Amino acid sequence: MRDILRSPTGLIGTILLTLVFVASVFGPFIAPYDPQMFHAASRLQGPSADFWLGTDQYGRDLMSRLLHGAPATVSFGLGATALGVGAGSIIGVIAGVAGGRTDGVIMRILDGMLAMPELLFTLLIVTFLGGGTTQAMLAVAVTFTPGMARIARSAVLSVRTREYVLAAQARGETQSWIVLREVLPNAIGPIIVEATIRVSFAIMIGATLGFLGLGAQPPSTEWGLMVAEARQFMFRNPWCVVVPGLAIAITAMGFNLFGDALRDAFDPRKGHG
Amino acid sequence: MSLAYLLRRLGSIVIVLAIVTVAVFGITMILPGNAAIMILGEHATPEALAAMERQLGLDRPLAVQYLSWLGGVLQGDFGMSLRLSLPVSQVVGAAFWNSAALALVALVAVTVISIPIGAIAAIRRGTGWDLGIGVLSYVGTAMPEFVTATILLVLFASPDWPVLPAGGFVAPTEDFGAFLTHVTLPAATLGLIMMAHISRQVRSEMADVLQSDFVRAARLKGLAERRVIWRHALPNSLAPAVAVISLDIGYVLGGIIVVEEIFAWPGLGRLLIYALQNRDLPVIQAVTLLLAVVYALSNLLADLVIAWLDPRVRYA
Amino acid sequence: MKSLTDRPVLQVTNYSMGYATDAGDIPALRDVSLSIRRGETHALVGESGSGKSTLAWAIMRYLPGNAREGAGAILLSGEDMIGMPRRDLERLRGRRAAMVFQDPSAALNPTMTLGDQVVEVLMRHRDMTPDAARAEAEAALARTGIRDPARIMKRYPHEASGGEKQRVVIATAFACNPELIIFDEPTTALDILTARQILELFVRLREETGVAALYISHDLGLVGRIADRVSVIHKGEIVESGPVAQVLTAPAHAYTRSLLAAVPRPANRIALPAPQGAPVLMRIENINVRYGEPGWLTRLLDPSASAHAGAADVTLDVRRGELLGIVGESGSGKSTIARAATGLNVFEGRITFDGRDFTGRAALDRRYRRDVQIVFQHPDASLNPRQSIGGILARPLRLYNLVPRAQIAGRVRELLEMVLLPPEFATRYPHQLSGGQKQRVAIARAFAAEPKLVICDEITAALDVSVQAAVARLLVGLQQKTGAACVFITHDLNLIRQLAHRIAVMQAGRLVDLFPVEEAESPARHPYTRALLDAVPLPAELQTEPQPEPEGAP
Amino acid sequence: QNGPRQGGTLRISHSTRIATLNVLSLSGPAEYPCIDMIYSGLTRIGFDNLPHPDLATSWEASDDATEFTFFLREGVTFHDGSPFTADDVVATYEAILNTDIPAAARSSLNMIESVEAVDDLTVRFHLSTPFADLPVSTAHANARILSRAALEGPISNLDTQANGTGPFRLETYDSARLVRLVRNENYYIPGLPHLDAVEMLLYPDLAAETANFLSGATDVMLTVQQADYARIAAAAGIEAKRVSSGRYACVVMRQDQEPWNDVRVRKALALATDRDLLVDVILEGLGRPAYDSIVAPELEFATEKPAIPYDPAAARALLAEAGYPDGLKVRLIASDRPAIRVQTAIALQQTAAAGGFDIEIETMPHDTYLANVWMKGAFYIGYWGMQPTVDATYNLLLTSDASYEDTNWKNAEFDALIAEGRATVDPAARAEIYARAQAMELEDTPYIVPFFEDVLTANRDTTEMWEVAPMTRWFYIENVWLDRT
Ligand SMILES: Nc1ncnc2c1ncn2[C@@H]1O[C@H](COP(=O)(O)OP(=O)(O)OP(=O)(O)O)[C@@H](O)[C@H]1O
Ligand SMILES: Nc1ncnc2c1ncn2[C@@H]1O[C@H](COP(=O)(O)OP(=O)(O)OP(=O)(O)O)[C@@H](O)[C@H]1O
Ligand SMILES: [Mg+2]
Ligand SMILES: [Mg+2]
Repeated sequence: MRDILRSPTGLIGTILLTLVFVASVFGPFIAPYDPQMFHAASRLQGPSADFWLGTDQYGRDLMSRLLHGAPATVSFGLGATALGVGAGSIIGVIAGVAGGRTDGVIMRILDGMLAMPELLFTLLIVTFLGGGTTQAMLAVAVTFTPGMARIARSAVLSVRTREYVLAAQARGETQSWIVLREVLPNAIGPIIVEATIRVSFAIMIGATLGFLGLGAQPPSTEWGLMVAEARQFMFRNPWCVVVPGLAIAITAMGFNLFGDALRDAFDPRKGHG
Repeated sequence: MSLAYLLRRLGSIVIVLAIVTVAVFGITMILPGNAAIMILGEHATPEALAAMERQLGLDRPLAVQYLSWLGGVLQGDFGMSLRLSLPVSQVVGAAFWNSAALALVALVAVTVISIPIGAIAAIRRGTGWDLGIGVLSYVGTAMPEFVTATILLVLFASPDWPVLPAGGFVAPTEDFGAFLTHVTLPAATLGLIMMAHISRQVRSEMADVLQSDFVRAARLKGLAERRVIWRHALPNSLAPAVAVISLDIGYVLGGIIVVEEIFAWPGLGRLLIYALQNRDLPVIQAVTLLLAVVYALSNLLADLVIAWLDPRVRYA
Repeated sequence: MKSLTDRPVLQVTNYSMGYATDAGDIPALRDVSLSIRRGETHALVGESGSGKSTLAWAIMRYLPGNAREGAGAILLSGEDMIGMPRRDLERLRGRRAAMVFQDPSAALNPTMTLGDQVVEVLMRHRDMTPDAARAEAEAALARTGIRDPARIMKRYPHEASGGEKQRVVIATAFACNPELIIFDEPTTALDILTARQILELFVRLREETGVAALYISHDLGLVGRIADRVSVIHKGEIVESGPVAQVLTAPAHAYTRSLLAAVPRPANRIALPAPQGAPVLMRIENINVRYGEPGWLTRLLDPSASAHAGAADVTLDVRRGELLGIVGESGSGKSTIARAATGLNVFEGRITFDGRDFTGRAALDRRYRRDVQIVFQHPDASLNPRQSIGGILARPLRLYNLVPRAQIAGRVRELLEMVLLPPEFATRYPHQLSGGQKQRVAIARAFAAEPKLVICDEITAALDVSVQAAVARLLVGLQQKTGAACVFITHDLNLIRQLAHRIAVMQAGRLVDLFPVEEAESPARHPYTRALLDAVPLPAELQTEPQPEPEGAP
Repeated sequence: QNGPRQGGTLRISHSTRIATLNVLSLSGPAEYPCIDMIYSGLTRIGFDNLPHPDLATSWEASDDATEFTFFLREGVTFHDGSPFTADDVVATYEAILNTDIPAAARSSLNMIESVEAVDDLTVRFHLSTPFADLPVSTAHANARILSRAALEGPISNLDTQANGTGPFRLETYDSARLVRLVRNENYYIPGLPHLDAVEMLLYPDLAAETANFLSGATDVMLTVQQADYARIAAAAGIEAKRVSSGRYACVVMRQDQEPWNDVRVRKALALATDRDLLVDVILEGLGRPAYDSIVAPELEFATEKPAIPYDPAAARALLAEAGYPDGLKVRLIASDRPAIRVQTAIALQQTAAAGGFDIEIETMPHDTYLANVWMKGAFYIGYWGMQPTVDATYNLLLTSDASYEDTNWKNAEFDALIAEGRATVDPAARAEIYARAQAMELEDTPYIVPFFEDVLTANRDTTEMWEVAPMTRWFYIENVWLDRT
């Protein structure tokens, strides 16, 4: 962790993430207004003393909506990633450890899934599941699975040929010891790094789905949806699209920077400069 | 690159696409709601619905629908659009070229800009240049297309001082100047993200390569710095960068869906969204298949480019 | 005043420098002085990390960003190099001073043909037209003894052998008739036979051109045969410098002496007396290992595709208490045999161990695995970085139920002591240990199982010469204590002749020779064995018998 | 002064696709102007919402309104030159009534039992029930006359080919971009149309459409969004038009399900709906508050509806009376298309909260909605276009055998009134009957209808005579001319 804080990317990433997590834990409590409340007299306003970040087309306070949307947005990213990474890692580890025919079959299927561009695949699944936050989350998780499985598999494969694993095999250790104690602890690093960076993708895809009307549904305060709803009014009050848009960007950037710093901290080459 | 390798790659593409057809057909067929409902909307009465389903061939067993569809596809016939009263191949074909025009402009612009940018960042590592480019690439990767697009629209296409059109499409064959003004914002949106990815990739590869022994050796041979960079370092950083870019192509193809929707670009992405909303199954199937083919082929192409750049993989 | 021709080509005087790191500045070179004349070869010898390469970089004026130079001067034919502007340096490098690296595969640009990499230097420094440069490059390559230089020029680095690549690098270095050439361990990455040829090439070219050469090496034995003068560097300081014969025969400094002691010499046996009439412990019979069995599609497209034989029909036995050496050039199948015998590779054939028969990998049971232990080459990779040393050593104890639970900690301590490591190391993690220490832990882990046979696959290859000797001695000591037999795989013929009772020679997956160590010089040896032995001549110049090294110094 | 000028190409922009030109089944907003230009019906609704002659020059009804005779215009030809005869009318109506063919007009014309060509220029309709409004129904946008030849060919040809008798004929059909129509030289009204051609240009993005319109790249914006209206209206050289219409979003409350089976709950929600706020926020003021009747105020026989005040206190009291003293928690479903449904739900959620309704909104894709919620759900948002008559309005939704009978509001007395209205030819008597029907509707409040939305369109001021009828089905583009110098 100290390594991470020492690099500028890590530091900025950590600061941004702290901000985002504070917003998603305390946001709903510190929001000045009910996020759904209309202030019919002050529609589409820029920032003012009453409304720090301005209001949207119904005169709802953008800051309150932003703060209320934070938990949904962040937990979407985390949830989708956790599901996708979890499933992917399990599949990848199984493929990597089993090898041979099992590996071949699993990889073929994954190739099939990877043959579709990510967003396209997500779109198909989410349309199939029928829109909505949970569905979108599942869709993103399913989309992440094959890629994660590949990464987990290659992490396992690269560890599997290390000499300490060979030594364990030569010793006659059981398969489960080898997987759980020798391979996994050393393969988990790349998986965690990848997962962190994927959170930012998940958040962006989630927001994009919200934007396309396939994710969160009104009157949700999910940020992508906020942009979509306000787009019609973007020339009358740019704040109402820029504010949630930047919030998404900042969150994604936080996870990105943090993930990169994490990767550097894990990078074995670092020590040799 | 041996013929066997190429054949094997093409073979596996075919297998993968076969999986894709089944998956796509399966998914689209179990989508809730059907095209007949979407066409008739609230004017649907049960008889009208049944009649429409019959007319559209939706009342046949799934397997029959799949096989007849697949048979058609193999002969290049994707059937009729359920919604657009046109053969799917015609609808999708037109959209494909429009998308290709957009993607091509974006790709060319991005490649021309981002490779030198990444290289400069690596060469001037740790300077303001590097920092600036780094920040740009982080911001670029963290902004979903729809946010970038919206911000660009607010900045450049506000009706009060429209610098560029807010969207729409003019065919390059019709009026090339107008095509360029129309393509600028969507291409910039797509490009910003690609640029962030590519320049970052080039930067990190280049930074590694600059540390490598053969670059040292080149310098110690007394070669001019220009030659060291362009002849020794860059070609070696491009191949791994292209490998990563080829993975990004999927991301870009996804980005096209959003960008086209926002900028009203009549390409595959827009068509897909329209088809999804209207349950126009033949169009969904064709677009998905086409995108998968494009994706697979561009990956193959990327591999060929890598082989061209890196003799080590050429004969693998 | 000396005449102009007498002026040293390279003169380094009182040069110091260091590296800035997170932990503060660390000195890398201290007050180094050195001078080389035309036609002279000056060797620089020292252990890993002593600053040899740093000095080379400093001379070439190619230092990393964190280098901090102190006082001192570096003169090339009297010209000050330190103050030289960048443009001049660029023109000087490659023309007046050139360098040859350790690893030719890394020093060549993988995306350019070998020819282009020679040609570009000629065009740059000798203002040749492409065609002239091409012709000249071909001639330069021909001078290095490459057969068919025209064809080699069209190849890419990965299409050439290590020897060919190093020849190209050397040809490039000599292409502009430089005044000075620095060789930074040019043969360490090559296998024995090729290394030998490269060394001969070096000697020939130096004589032909009369270039001044700085030859960096960690191998005193080798240096004795090629250098005129030698400087011994230790922790950035030149501790001793002088004519080679003088330094080698009458070393003045203790560090030089310890370096000399570590040079393996067959005559200086450190093995136990050969076990007389000991019974056979393990017999491997007609072992075959195949790699890369081609798939049906490949076979269809390319009927000639076939599996690669890693080991072919190898038959071999190991006696109780014996140390059997296996030698052979890289890729000859040494590791393959080790991996088959420890159940890491699928194999065909039969292994008889301690009276029991095994006919395939699946048959190897836990008892067998306990009795046969293996130690690997890379100290960094052979310990799980996430487990403590104590945990690593305790594992075999637990796995084979060797000692009651309560005594495990005590036994771990004993094991550490056995390999001459302090017991506190039990709580450390692998990255906190040096390479030699890690290798000791790996050996301790193997002996923890109380095996009957330990297979050591190049366990000293990644270590410094001095550490290498200590590890070898430790192994023999342990063998003596436990009575275990040992299979010792290595490249280093001199080392194995110090250690082994019998030597097996492998070539291209086959066992070509097997003989008791005393018969190494016998004319009955296989020609391949002969070639290997010739490639590593005895360090004959070392006439004095060095003092024996106290056990486990570094 | 200068009268209509001849010539020029009118460029109309629209933002929804012209996915088909099949008159029988199309329903897209931009498809209607196309068929209005290409085809003619027997009758056509004017800007006064009354039926006018089109291919039929006149008609007469039997006294019991079960038999109608239409006299057709002479000398009319289809665009391909073939003559128009009574036989084409028969073929068209038979197709509309054929349940094997999807036809949107069937539900408005299903009282027709048979059609008969009396001679080449006379057709007679025999009805199964009396129906005084038949000339209105024959004006149905999807009941335009096709040639028998076209109907006997493959039905799918109708999607992309068009052979009508209207003022323009189809030249180019590209569903992704452009539909181009050119002047029919043989239009039955000599001298019309004024225009040489009309281009329907698809701008799938509103911003793009607006920008192009403002810059003069198009002449007419078929539909203007409420959010853009003020800005467009203020632009120089632009005439923005606002046409009061009977289009509305409504809250559907299923009468056979708790708690909506209790009229007090429905009335409470009516009182808890701030109609003025909704008109303001959702329609940007471009509409009128409505007071829970689905009958458009423009229609003949429509009555004036009493205003319902926003009175949350009264709503609470009424809820308490109905047995919900602590308020009521309900789930309101809104399809995602068009956006106005969700907007209505969100605004309703806000205003009804004060009246004791705790509304949770569920938004869903349109097809899921159509398949699972529409006509089944207990509480959801509907959205309907204006119908041509009171009879059509009620028969679409409220009578017991209505086509889309979504509230399950059954009232035999009401049904009888509507039936009686159909059979009554005398206007005064009909007015009386329909007034009673509307009163009954208001009394029971089967729907909350918070507002009527205006139809918004705009043209450059060089475009003369561009008008949109409230129902947005009839456009009379043959009268439009361009004043470009
Ligand atoms: N860029 C650097 N930054 C910090 N320390 C460095 C750097 N380069 C080398 N060092 C340190 O300087 C010392 C001398 O390194 P150098 O590479 O010269 O050793 P060497 O004698 O060539 O060793 P070897 O035989 O392993 O090649 C070592 O301790 C090394 O860790
Ligand atoms: N996993 C593998 N797959 C395919 N070929 C292999 C594999 N491992 C080894 N080989 C090949 O088998 C041959 C014998 O390899 P092996 O590792 O036994 O050689 P070695 O004598 O130990 O060499 P070194 O001295 O370099 O360690 C080599 O040609 C090698 O390339
Ligand atoms: Mg070195
Ligand atoms: Mg080996």
